[in-house]
Amino acid sequence: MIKSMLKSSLFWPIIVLLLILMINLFFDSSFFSIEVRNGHLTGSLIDILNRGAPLMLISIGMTLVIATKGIDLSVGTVIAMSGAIGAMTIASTDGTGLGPLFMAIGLSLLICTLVGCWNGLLVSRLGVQPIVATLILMVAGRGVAQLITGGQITTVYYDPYSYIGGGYLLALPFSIFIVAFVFFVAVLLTRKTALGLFIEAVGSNPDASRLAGINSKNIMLMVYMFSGFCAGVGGLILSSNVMSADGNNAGLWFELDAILAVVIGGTSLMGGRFYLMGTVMGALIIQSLTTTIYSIGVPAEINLVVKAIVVLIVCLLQSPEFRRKVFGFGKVKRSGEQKEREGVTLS
Amino acid sequence: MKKILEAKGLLVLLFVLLLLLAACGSADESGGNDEVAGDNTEQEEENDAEETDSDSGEEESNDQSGEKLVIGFSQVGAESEWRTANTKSIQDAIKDAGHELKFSDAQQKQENQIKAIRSFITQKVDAIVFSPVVETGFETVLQEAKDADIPVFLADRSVDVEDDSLWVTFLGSDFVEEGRKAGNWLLEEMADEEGPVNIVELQGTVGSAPAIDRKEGFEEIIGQEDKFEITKSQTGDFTRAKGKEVMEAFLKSDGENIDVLYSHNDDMAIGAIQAIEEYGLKPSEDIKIIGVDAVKGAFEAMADGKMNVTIECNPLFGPQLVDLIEQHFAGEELDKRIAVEESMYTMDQAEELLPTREY
Amino acid sequence: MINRLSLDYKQLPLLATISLFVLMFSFGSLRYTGFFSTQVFLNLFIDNAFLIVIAVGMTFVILSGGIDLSVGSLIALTSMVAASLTMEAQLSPWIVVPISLLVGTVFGVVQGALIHLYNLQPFIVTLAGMFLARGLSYVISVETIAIDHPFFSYMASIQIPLPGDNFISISVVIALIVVVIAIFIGHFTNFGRTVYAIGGSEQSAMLMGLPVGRTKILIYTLSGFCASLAGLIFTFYMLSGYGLHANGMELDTIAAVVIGGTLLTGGAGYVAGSVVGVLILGIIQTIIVFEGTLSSWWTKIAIGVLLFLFIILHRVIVLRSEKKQASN
Amino acid sequence: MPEQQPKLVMENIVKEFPGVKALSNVQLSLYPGEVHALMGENGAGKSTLIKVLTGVYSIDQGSVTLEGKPVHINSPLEAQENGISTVYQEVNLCSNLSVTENIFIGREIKKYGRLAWKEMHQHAEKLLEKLQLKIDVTKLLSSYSVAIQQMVAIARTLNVSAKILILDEPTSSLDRDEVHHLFAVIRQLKKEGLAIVFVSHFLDQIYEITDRLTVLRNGEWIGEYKTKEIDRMELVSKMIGKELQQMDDISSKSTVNQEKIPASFLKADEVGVKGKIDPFDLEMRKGEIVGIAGLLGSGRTEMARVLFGADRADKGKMKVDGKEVNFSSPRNAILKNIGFCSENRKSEGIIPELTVRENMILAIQSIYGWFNYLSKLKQIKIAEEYIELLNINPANPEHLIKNLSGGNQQKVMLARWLITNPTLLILDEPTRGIDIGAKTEIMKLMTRLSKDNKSILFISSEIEEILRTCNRIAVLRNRKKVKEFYNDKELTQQDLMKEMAGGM
Repeated sequence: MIKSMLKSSLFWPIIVLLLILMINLFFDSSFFSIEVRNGHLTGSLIDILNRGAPLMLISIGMTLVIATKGIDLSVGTVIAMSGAIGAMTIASTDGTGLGPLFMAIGLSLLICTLVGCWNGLLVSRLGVQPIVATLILMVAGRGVAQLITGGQITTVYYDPYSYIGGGYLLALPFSIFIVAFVFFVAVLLTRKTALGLFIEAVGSNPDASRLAGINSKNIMLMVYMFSGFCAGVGGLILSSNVMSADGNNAGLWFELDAILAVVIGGTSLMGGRFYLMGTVMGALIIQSLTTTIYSIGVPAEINLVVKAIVVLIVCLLQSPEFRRKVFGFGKVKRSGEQKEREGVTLS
Repeated sequence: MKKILEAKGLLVLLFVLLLLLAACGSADESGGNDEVAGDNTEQEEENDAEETDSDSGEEESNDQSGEKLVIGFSQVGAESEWRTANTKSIQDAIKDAGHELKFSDAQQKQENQIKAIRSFITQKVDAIVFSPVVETGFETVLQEAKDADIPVFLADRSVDVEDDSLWVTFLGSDFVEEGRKAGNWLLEEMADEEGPVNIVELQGTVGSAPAIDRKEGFEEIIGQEDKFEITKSQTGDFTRAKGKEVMEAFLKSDGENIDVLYSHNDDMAIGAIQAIEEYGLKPSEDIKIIGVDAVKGAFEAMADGKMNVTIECNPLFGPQLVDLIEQHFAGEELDKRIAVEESMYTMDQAEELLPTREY
Repeated sequence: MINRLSLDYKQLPLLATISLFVLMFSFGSLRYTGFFSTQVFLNLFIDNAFLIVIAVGMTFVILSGGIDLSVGSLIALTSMVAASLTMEAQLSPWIVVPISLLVGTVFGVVQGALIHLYNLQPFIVTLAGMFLARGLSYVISVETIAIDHPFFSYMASIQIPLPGDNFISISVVIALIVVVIAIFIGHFTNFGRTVYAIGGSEQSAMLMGLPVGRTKILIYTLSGFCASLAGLIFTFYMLSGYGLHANGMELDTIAAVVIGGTLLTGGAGYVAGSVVGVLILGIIQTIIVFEGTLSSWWTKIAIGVLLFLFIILHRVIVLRSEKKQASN
Repeated sequence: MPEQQPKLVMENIVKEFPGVKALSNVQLSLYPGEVHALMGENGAGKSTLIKVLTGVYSIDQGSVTLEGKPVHINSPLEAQENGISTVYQEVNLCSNLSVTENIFIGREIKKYGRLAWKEMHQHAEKLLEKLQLKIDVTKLLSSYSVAIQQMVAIARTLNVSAKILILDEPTSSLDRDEVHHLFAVIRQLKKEGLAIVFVSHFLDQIYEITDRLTVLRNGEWIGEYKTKEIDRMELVSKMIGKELQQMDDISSKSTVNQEKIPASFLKADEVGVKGKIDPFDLEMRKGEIVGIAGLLGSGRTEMARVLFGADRADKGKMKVDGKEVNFSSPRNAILKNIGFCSENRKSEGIIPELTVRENMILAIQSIYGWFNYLSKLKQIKIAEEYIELLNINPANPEHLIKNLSGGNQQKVMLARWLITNPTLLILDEPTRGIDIGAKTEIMKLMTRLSKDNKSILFISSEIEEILRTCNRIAVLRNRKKVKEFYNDKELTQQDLMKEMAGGM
């Protein structure tokens, strides 16, 4: 029983998450309490879920990309573009009724999916390495976002827009429902259809997958589009949250956080097996870490040091070699042998 | 033979790429025009500037007459509303005065700025205007400019260089003073309060000059009275989203005890206001809110009664700057430090001033 | 015996990169007055000496199939260490310089060891390294520390005159020496060849009895050392230590290496290519400054478009050579 | 020979992997100047034993004595330092380096502290000349064929002062002449006093070159024999663990009634790909097995790939069931009931990270599409059925395929296609590198499929296999189809070989 728990890819992420929450509890005894205020449930835990929503969304998209042995560096700028498009669409309408809301959502999600499509085309059709292909948009996309907003922080004066990131449904923040919905759809698509199998096959051996009749190009195209879509939703939440669009700063460094979340969740950057639940855990770890740093008053200048250390600890805990050496589970085997056995060719 | 053919193919490919490059070069330009075209009248002037660009050989001979100057302007970046307003003000002022502008955006990187200045020197511009990303590290390149006899004007931010002959004058805001103003306002506002007054602070980007100076000036003033205490201080990176997120965390940990919010810029304050409202408190009443910059958003917030005061940090000093440059070329002596005219706006003034704010 | 003049397909990306640099330089020369001068060309080296040095280190990492995201932050950390030791601890440069160089080297050793011993992914380890190095420089001080020391001022201001009223800085000399040494290491030592072998197939390299683990640790050590050295050059260039120095420079470096024709999958590429890659990034910036009217976002879009064109060009070359090889 | 002191003695070697005992109590002794064969089916533990000997795996129990001294070999490097060199089954060189580099890397020639390229190139040329190979050694390894790469791998080991040379299936991708060269070299090395371990599935070669042999089965040591003293049938029965009669079950000649011409399924008319295979005609009829005979590089794999749509034909027309088709991807072909088992199992066959079950159902699932997902229960049922049918070991559908032996992986690949029930199954070297038992099973399976009115295209290096199973045989040479035979009583190996070699 314990052994199978230890083997589960979720074990270490959950332990670390609990640890971080416990540290909070130590500093603030009311940390776990959830109360009703203005008819909304509030509390630190709800807050972490709410604030972590964009990161969770983007990480879910990133998980599938990484499962195909890819990487999407452009999500940060897609967030900025999505917010910019949303805000500018609303700014260009009269701002009455719900029409502008749906137009803004529709337009920015469409364009973000198209951006993902562009990444996917470069990777799948032209065979450009993912890291390079998405680097292009990582650089250019922020320029486009700034171009859309004219370099200004555009404020939105249209109340329905705030519902996306700031609204409440059934006493819970609406963004949590968005994440739950996207997560549910992703799980349904990958585990109840053959899509997950195809993604894992393509990520593990693209040539063999093609010869087995999988349209690996379309699979790759699709995951990048999905990643673009997720980043678009995340961008809308972020932008709606502050009722403005900021082409310069929105989503800065989100790509790195998202990749971290995926890796902490147990999905390997080498592609193949992926774990959506693990990714959500990873995103929550990162978010609760950030919240912890703010609320227990860690000095601003050592934020990054704390983050680096936690990341290293999580990754080391997930490394079988490290666990064997430190905790003595199983026999000590040399890393070379491990690699050989797993047939990993790091190229 | 086959090899030669291969090489030929490659050449053709390169040629096509060159064409593409040229095409995208011009595309960028026209794009640049489009962008300005949005702002009504400037388009023609922009075009003028470019026409003269193509035959600038003739122009250069006129330089010394003081008629038309080529001015290189290296801006920090486009990191905030304030900054873009500042960029536009300086660009417009230079063009309106009929001078030619060479603009370069350092994207918050000092190395880019040094490269740009060095490039201005090789282009032999008549004057260099720049807003340093950081205060230090410009000796070498400023010395090069001095050797090339190009006068340097500092805008908005100063440099920390001992030899003040390296630049003509520094025109800009005094961040420490802004911090002091914020402190003084609070001192007055809270004069009757018993205390203790708990203050939370939203810092700017860690290490940036405004963040350091505004903190310093503010602390200098409130340090005069014991009842003030800064209970929490955290960076919000000058952005709304971070401002809101950090404020939420502050409220969570000791929401009921916060009396004052001091934010290093208005954007973070606006984000924080949203957090306060969502938490169920009334901004400006339960928690006093002090911002810096005086951007339009702050006026809107003040007009709605959600923010108490904003300290102006005026970005629209383009015309003042161009005047100074022209004075310099006319042979006048300039002070080493010239302050931009700035004031402080409170809630009461907000409604009437709101329509007049340009940024 | 061997036809040295024949175009080997593995060298085509490099040749293309060089030709593109020449083309862009001619493009600039035709378009802008004052562009066509030796000093403009030399300025590319003066302004990018630090980038050349880190690109050299990064080339080895990428050749081995890895990646090092920590280099930008390491520059900041090195500059901070150098500045605080010089200004606050009042140490002599003879002590400051070796200590500064040691900072990155130690960082590299640790990163390499983590990657090798615990089989962690380089992307993640160096990402944590990136956070850590920048965090540590904030811990030293959040403010910039200006350096006012004769040695640093001398290194910053000395100009080595070249014929025709031109000059280069001492940093350029250091960078060029690094490049020469790196080319030697890459092609004339067994370490260099092992790097290529690991990039080609790590498993094969191991079965061939090559010291894979040691080499991997050494690669990251080398990259860390280069980052430190670049940090020192950067300190000469800026005369200050600052936690925000070189923010995001790791991406510039990776872009330069990729434009220089090194494959991110490892195993193919040249140090010399990366140098040209750096020069191309430099010349894009120079052209944009000479153009003088482009807003910051157009700069970003232009760099993105150029990156795209380079990548397409490389793909075309690779596809053609694959076809050619298949038809042989 | 046995009176000499043995060079190497391995005693009671035990090696366990999670859930699998790969080696239990295995012995091996090597004497200088002998060629020692390691025999056994796939999964018998040969590869594991070799990897233990070369330091890739560590041993759990047992001892290794090298020239009388106990040693612990912990890495390939240490193995090489102890004079143990290996040429692996799948070429394990770096294709992005030059030929010279591949030969010298790890022990480069240096001069004044730098690598002496000129000397190395010259030396490399000399070494390859020994193998009767004259190539440009400065070119990248990837620009040469697999056969030449294999030779380079051998040349690499010749460069070391090796005491023990391990050749793990060196001949599986070499043609007859190259094998000849190799054997000449082996004999020469033997004279120089080397102990050579030789692994091969070709019995002829075993009898031709080896002095003694050790037989393993399921990780256990069966015995050590002098090659001359054990006859083939006995050897085979030791390897597969039972008296062998199945071999004869396969009809020696075609079973299809040739009086009635069966219905045509696929017809290729002047189909070709530039630079890969010249335009060819080929007709595949239902219930027929068509063999393709040709040397490596003759275009046989290319022919298979174009029929399957893996490479796109740029010339000619193809018809399936009378309707014209244009395959732009394997998917098109699969949807037309064609299956293809690649010769390149590692890179084009298995999906290493997935389980045996997932690997098996991949092709059928891709036909069904995403939404029509087979329930896990069904998947397991299918997987278990084929595991039993093909005798796959270990018989656990949830085992990761990368942990299976090569032969078992091959069986999983076969299962993947059998599940789709294809009308035309293209098998590219399905029997390469697998043991006799499995070979026999595969050939029996082919016969059964043809009786089921399926059509099979069978590519093999072993002419004997082709002759035994096929109705028709196409011969390829220099990327060109040169001749097509009906496999009647008169056709002999000589006839085919004449065409394959050409110009005789």
